[in-house]
Amino acid sequence: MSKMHLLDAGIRKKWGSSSPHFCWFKSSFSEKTTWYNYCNNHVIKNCQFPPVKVPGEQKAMIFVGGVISLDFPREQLKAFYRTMYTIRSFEERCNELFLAGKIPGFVHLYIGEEAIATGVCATLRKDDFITSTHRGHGHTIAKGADLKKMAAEIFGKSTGYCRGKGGSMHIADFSIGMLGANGVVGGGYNLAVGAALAAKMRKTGQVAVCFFGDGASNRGTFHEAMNMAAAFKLPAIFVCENNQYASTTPYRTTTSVENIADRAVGYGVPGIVVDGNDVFAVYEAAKAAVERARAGGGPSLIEAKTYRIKGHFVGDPELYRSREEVRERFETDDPLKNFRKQVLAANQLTKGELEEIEEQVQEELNAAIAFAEESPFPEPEELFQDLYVEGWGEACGK
Amino acid sequence: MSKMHLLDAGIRKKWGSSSPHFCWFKSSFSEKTTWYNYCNNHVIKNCQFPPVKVPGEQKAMIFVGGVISLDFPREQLKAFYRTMYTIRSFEERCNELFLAGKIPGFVHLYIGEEAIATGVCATLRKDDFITSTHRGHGHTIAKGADLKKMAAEIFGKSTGYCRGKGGSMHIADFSIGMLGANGVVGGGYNLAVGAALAAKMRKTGQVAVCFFGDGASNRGTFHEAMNMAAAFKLPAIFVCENNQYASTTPYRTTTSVENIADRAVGYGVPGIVVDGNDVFAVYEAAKAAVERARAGGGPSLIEAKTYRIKGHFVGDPELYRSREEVRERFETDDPLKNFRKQVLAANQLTKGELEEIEEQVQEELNAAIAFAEESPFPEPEELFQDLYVEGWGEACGK
Amino acid sequence: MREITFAEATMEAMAEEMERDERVFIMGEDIARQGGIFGQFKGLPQKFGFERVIDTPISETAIVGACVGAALAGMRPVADMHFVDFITVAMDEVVNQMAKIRYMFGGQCTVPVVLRAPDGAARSAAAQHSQCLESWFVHVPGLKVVIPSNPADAKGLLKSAIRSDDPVLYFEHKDLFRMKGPVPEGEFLVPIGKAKVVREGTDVTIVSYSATLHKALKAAEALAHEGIQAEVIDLRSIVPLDKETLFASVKKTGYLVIAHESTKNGGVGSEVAAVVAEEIIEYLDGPIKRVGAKFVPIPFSPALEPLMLPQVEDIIAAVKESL
Amino acid sequence: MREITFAEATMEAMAEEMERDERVFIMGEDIARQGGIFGQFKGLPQKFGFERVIDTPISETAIVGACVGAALAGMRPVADMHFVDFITVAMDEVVNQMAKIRYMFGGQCTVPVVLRAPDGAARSAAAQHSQCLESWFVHVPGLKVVIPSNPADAKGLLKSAIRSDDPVLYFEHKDLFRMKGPVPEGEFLVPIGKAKVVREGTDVTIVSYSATLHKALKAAEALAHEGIQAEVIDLRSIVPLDKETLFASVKKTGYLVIAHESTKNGGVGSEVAAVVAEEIIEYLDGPIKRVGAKFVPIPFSPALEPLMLPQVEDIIAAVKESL
Ligand SMILES: Cc1ncc(C[n+]2csc(CCOP(=O)(O)OP(=O)(O)O)c2C)c(N)n1
Ligand SMILES: Cc1ncc(C[n+]2csc(CCOP(=O)(O)OP(=O)(O)O)c2C)c(N)n1
Ligand SMILES: [Mg+2]
Ligand SMILES: [Mg+2]
Repeated sequence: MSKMHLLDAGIRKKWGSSSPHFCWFKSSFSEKTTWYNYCNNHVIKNCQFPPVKVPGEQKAMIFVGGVISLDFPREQLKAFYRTMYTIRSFEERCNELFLAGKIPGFVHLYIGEEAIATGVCATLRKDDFITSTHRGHGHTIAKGADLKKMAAEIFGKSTGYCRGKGGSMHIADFSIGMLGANGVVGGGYNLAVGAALAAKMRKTGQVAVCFFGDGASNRGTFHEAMNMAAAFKLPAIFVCENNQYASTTPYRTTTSVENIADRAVGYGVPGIVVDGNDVFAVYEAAKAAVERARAGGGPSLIEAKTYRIKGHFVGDPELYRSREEVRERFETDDPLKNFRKQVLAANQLTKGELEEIEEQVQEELNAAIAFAEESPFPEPEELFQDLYVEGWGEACGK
Repeated sequence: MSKMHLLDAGIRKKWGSSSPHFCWFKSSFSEKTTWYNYCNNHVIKNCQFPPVKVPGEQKAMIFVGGVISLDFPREQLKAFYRTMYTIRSFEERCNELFLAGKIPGFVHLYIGEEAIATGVCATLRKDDFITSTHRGHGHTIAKGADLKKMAAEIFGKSTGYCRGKGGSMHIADFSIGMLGANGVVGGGYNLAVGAALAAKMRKTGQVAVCFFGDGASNRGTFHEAMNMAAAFKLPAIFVCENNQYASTTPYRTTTSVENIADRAVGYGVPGIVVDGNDVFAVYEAAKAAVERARAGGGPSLIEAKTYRIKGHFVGDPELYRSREEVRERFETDDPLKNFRKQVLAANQLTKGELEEIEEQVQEELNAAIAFAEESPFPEPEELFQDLYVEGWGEACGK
Repeated sequence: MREITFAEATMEAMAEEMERDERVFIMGEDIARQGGIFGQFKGLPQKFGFERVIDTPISETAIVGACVGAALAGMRPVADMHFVDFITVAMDEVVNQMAKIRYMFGGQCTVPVVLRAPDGAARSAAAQHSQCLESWFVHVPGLKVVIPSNPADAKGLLKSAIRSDDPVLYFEHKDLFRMKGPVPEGEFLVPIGKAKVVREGTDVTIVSYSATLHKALKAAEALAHEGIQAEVIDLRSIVPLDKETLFASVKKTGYLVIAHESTKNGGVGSEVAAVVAEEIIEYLDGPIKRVGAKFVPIPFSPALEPLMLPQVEDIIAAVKESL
Repeated sequence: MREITFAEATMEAMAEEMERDERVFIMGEDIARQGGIFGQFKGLPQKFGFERVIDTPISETAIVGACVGAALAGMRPVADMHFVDFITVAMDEVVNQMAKIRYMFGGQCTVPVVLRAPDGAARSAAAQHSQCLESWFVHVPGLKVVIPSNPADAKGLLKSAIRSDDPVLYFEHKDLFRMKGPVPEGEFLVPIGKAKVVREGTDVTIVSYSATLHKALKAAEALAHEGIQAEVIDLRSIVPLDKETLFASVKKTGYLVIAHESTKNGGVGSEVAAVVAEEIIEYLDGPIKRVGAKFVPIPFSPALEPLMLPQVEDIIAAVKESL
């Protein structure tokens, strides 16, 4: 119980949350998963997902990081780190390359949010679907994309995923169910609903995950998608990356609710708040929601609390927040550091193992960027390709 | 307490609601208003609006009809009846006239839902705003519109509110803050938000009420409007008329949540379920929300449970429900009958007084319809009027 | 040939394609329990179940967006827009998603979605339930746009639309649903992008489509009594435009009138006029006249509505002005 | 005259009108704390407070809808659309509410809303952040549509728009925000509906607007070297169209080319061409040529984007084809 109190205090401090919360956790270091349900100092053991209802203000639940067990196979732990580290490094390279004038367009970096895409996508099958956002590199990497094609696309080269037509904001890889980044904030919700509908109709057991931001949660499409998915019991999982800012506006200045996950109440589906900087916590939350969806239980709404470390886009003057705020967040709550600390403390992985992964990733990245730089730009005739399947640019008067 | 249990059972029977509810009520026949807050068999006296939070599943609150006191001035009681009876009779006439081929276009009748517009608008000032729906006659009458101009508009005559350009679906009266019926389901939310924003900016103390249907609650505009109103603490009141159908689809087939009012949780505002066939209950709910809004407390969401007695529009074959369902509902829960029973039982008004009102209303209606029938149609040149203030039909190539 | 209504013809097309390909389904408001507000889906759920004929929430962005998503996941969805007036609600899904996805993602996917949208003025439905909005989509690369004027084309174009791997907007005029006409049974496809000369003539070309085509034909008949032989072309597809048929006729007649129900300003008529003035102006012997709705929202009053809409007499007058 | 940027000119217009009339306010995404993504609102909240310069949620329907509602309740709101691409999200509010309310309600009210929408391609922003969509609104009775090409017009048109009792769409090209030019201080209004002859010529009329106008001027200069004197017209307003200025020029030159950045098919050029072919075709001595974006979504790659957009050479080529 004292541990619970500590956790509760921790959450309050970290997320400035003032109301009592549910929290869930797994007993540490045990073989079997034991779920506890914690609310207002009551602990209920062995509860189900979604949790049984107990007295208390049940708005949303919290999966607390830190008490989630590390009883993952070592390969899984390595995979977590590899993915998170790949995202971090890919983004750092993008940052440099953009500032060096090598990348056209806008680039929105995922630095600081790596645990979310990583934890969520680790629960997915290759043929499960995801829809992404303008800040989509992390999702794409976590779903298993080819770094070469990603880098080439971001450079606008013809060897890229979209043959250079999409760029950073429109990467997609249909072969791994990645249905596309989206330049329209909130444009992905309904695409995910449709993919989930298709999965349900075809009884494939696939699920569709929709990533979106705190700002996006105020788009009307959020509501229409949540309601339709819930009314039709579709295998969809809505994952909000609450990074505290929508471009330049701090979360609560434009968003009416303390936790985005509380909005789940309006659709009769589970709403889960999770520490988005703890890959284990994210994984467990996602796993429960994915299992529920696959079993025909319908959609869930997961809110992963995190923080956007970089500007909204590369080049953002960031007039709306202080350097200190950012520095403090990054120093005290970096998802990669969190992971390293945990696995090292628990002796699950060694420093050497982590470093080996880092080296491999760096090499892979070097190769990807070299590939992108060396690739040719699209030829002029490619302009009219890929519009219609029949390809009648002519008829429409180029 | 036993009364409470009865009420609770009554609610369950009437609205098929299966979960425990909050309910609020006023002590009967007392001078002073005493609010009770009822939840899971606990009663808390003298609570505030919105109610203090107590343990229990707090999704939404119920204002229960029947225990609301009748301690209204007699003039107010008469006004309630006059308004409800006017709406009922106006709609019956529209029904006949439409079937007789005298009214063009579509007509959506408000029969069975009269207590809602009546109870809500009775709490409003003349300069408060309302936005309405395709089913807007009741709102317009309750806000105090001129029956002659209404009837003429519905006939498409040049003496109508909109000079015949709007018809039944587009009646408006800006002189009484009635910002228009709307043919777009869910088109009114944001207009109400804007009117509320204007009121707040100008510090006029006005409020804006948005009427909408259960079907409309699934439009994305609901979400954007609720969030903006809540984030900016605007004096807006969202009144859902849950008449159990969206055209041909029964409520729960397309709507994911048991009570629309539960969606209030997603915006951090009070959500209130009220018996929409009880004008007293509606009045009290609206009054609390309006007072809150005027005092700067921000928006509320009221769900008035009711039932659509007539087809979706006049002429609807109603293939989607049984005659029996409709008959039973109308026989057991007609808001006008409910009112008559209550005031007569409590000796607040006499039968004679009610009949006098009825006669007056019928006369007024006769005059209104005669006026409409005798009025001229618009002249051809009116086609190009009212487009731009400057009126340049010419420049734009009639 | 047996005669059936336009609504039945679309039903037949739906049923045949749903039979043929189990990936085809349809969703929209009030289509299953009610059979569609114009009866155009009656009996369909009984044949294919409520899982393939889906009554949706009033959520146009979800209807269109989910159809696009389902298409990306391997289905061939048909969406019903209830009234075209509400395509405005889903405009982002149509323009920024449905139309662009294939190109933006470099041809990785196809987007076989059909969006059906009843349009047009019919008996005082007023400003928000009477519009024709097809011309906006001429301006949106990535979409195909069809708009039948009779039961046979209704069937043949709908079947082609459902089989198209590209997204198709299918506009159907409310006033046509009850029109009867001969419709081939079984397999019958009308190609997308092919106009049809529905009346041959030598003196003037009248281009039209959808319900207004019938007004054009009436005008042509009246003109014939005065010795003017009008050639009448039913565009059937707006994107792509069948310039071949159009140009052949204009080259023959030397005069061009375009008539449609949507607002004249910025209408399809503007595009047709511009294409002709750009590519074969030398064949013209007179001004290109456009007939469309007047530049106001559609008024409710039965005294005003007909004045706002283009009528047979307007087409006749336009032809005479052009000659 | 002092020179300021286009962005500063719009700022000045906003500030002057907000000063003059306390009913004027502006709302949109990232305008207050950030000062607008193109810096076009910098300093405004410091002058007028966060209550009149409002950072909104990402809720385009609420932004536009609330502005309409506020206008009905007596305010004079200005909405910022962030990027015109997202006007699709609020299309219902623009088309079915803002544009129709006054007419539909028989003139009972006015709807003094200005909707500002940055548009145009600028440095590989790709398909969903680069569009020009003004031509749709030619087809929507009830709106006025303006689209300045320089700082002075930016100020004068914005002031006129804010003072208009009718709803005005105000399109501003992203690439123009940093353009410098002379702008009169204080009271300076450019009337809505008046085009401007920005270069006189005798041989061909080039009609353009917004950023493309500058390409048209460059083309005109290049043509002058070859002895072709082009008259260049800046439309400035698209609705209403200034036919008087347009016709006067075409009557003089006998040749017409229209150039804009938006998709050629269904663009404003189609309307201009149609109007000319309808009303004064007899003055034309050659085909009407339109120059616009190619019929594809805007591609990301810097190798493709410029090919998709109309360039100076395209305008020159079109003029030569027309002559
Ligand atoms: C419909 C729409 N409105 C506005 C924008 C402009 N825009 C791009 S990103 C962004 C902020 C998004 O915030 P959030 O959803 O929290 O995602 P984050 O950037 O924080 O990951 C905005 C306003 C857009 N792309 N689409
Ligand atoms: C955006 C939009 N979609 C669809 C329609 C067609 N439509 C008109 S009324 C209606 C049902 C409305 O149901 P509800 O909101 O419950 O109101 P009620 O008719 O029950 O009063 C529908 C689907 C519309 N008018 N607008
Ligand atoms: Mg964010
Ligand atoms: Mg209803």
